[in-house]
Amino acid sequence: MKIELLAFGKIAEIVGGKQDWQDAPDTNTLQKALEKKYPDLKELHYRIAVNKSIVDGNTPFPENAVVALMPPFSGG
Amino acid sequence: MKIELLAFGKIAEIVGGKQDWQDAPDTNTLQKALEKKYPDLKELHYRIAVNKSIVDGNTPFPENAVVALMPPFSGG
Amino acid sequence: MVARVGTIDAARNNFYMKERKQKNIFVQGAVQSSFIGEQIGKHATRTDIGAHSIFLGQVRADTIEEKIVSAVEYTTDEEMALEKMHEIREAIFEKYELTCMHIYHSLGLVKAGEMSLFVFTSSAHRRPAIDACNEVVERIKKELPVWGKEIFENESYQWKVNK
Amino acid sequence: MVARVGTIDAARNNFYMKERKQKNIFVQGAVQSSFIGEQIGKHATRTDIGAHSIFLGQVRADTIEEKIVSAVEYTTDEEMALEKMHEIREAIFEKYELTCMHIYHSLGLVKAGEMSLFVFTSSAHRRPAIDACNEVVERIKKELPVWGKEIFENESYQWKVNK
Repeated sequence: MKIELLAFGKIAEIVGGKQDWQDAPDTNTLQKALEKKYPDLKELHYRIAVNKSIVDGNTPFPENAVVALMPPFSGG
Repeated sequence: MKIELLAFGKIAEIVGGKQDWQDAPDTNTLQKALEKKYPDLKELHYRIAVNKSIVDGNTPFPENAVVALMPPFSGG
Repeated sequence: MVARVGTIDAARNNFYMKERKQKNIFVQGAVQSSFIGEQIGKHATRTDIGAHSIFLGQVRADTIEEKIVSAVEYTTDEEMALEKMHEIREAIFEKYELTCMHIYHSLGLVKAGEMSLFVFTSSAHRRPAIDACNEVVERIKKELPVWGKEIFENESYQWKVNK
Repeated sequence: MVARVGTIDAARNNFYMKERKQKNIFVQGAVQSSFIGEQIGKHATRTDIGAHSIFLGQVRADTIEEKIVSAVEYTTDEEMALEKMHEIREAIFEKYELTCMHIYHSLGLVKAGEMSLFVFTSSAHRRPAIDACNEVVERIKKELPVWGKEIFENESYQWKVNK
């Protein structure tokens, strides 16, 4: 199971730009792995988008999903 | 008791432009006299301003008052 | 151009005066879009402003009993209208935390498709500008002694009624 | 004149089409006041419009912990943002009787005093234009995946938080 991970805003400064991520079948597993690798993430609010749609609750990833970490929006 | 009478909008077409008016000590007396002279006025909504302020209820006129007949506003 | 610069300074000074001076809001004929663009541009130097709200009233070519409106002719009791507008302006500045407010209303003939009202409010955050603009428009429609005569293409007319 | 009539017909057709095309709202850098004036001018030929409502967002030189904001740099997930904007646009056209709606949002650097958001709604009567403009602004702030980085005069920065 491979996904493509994107991050935006403040989160991008912690986890970096676009990267491949292995062995994450769903959002819960991914978050745990991410917060282990980047402990600063635990302090931050962010939502997860799977293939351009924001998801709530634990969500399984389709094969080759594009998964984006999105801090609170601040456009306008 | 002399007043100066002004009218605006549709009312001005009925009573004409600026004119002096005699023997009207208050708004009630004036309205009766006006509606006798211009019966079409009875059908129309209008408010009365005395010296640039809209009045409600019967209002006595100060000497040389400027009295304006104002149909509903339609600016904007 | 000199007159314009004067106007900006006057507006700034007015803002800091507790008692604002009565301003003329009336312009002869339509409000031009180029004028609106210029007014917006003038405020792009104010770094304390975060939000502008603008309302523009435009004359519609309504069809009324098969006749088409080609223009609206506006008349007013100017002294009374400017006094009322001053009262509204003071109340709005009291109620909302605004950086500035500009209002222009046409007198005389405004053709269908042209603009007759321009309300422009600015504030640090968006709610005061938006709410003040809305309230000013409602109060102008209800309280300002201005009358619009809808002139049809066949040159007959009727007096406009605000909703 | 012929071109104008064509544009009106096209716009009317769009309005009645259930599926509107996805539009790009993003502009590189600030939204210019001259562009806003032009956009307003373009609608002055539409005699079915009676009211325009405009919101402009401008970058403020806020002072945060003694540092002054000199610019905001905007980034987005463009594909996701344009899809969301399309969804918002469809919902707004469904809810309000609008003649048209135009939205522009900056990407990249916008300096203090420059504009980063331009929302422009038009309708026959005033309420739909005003209410739609207001709702679009609120939804953009809450739902559009755009991030603003406040850059201070000393070149440090912080990520903006919408209220």
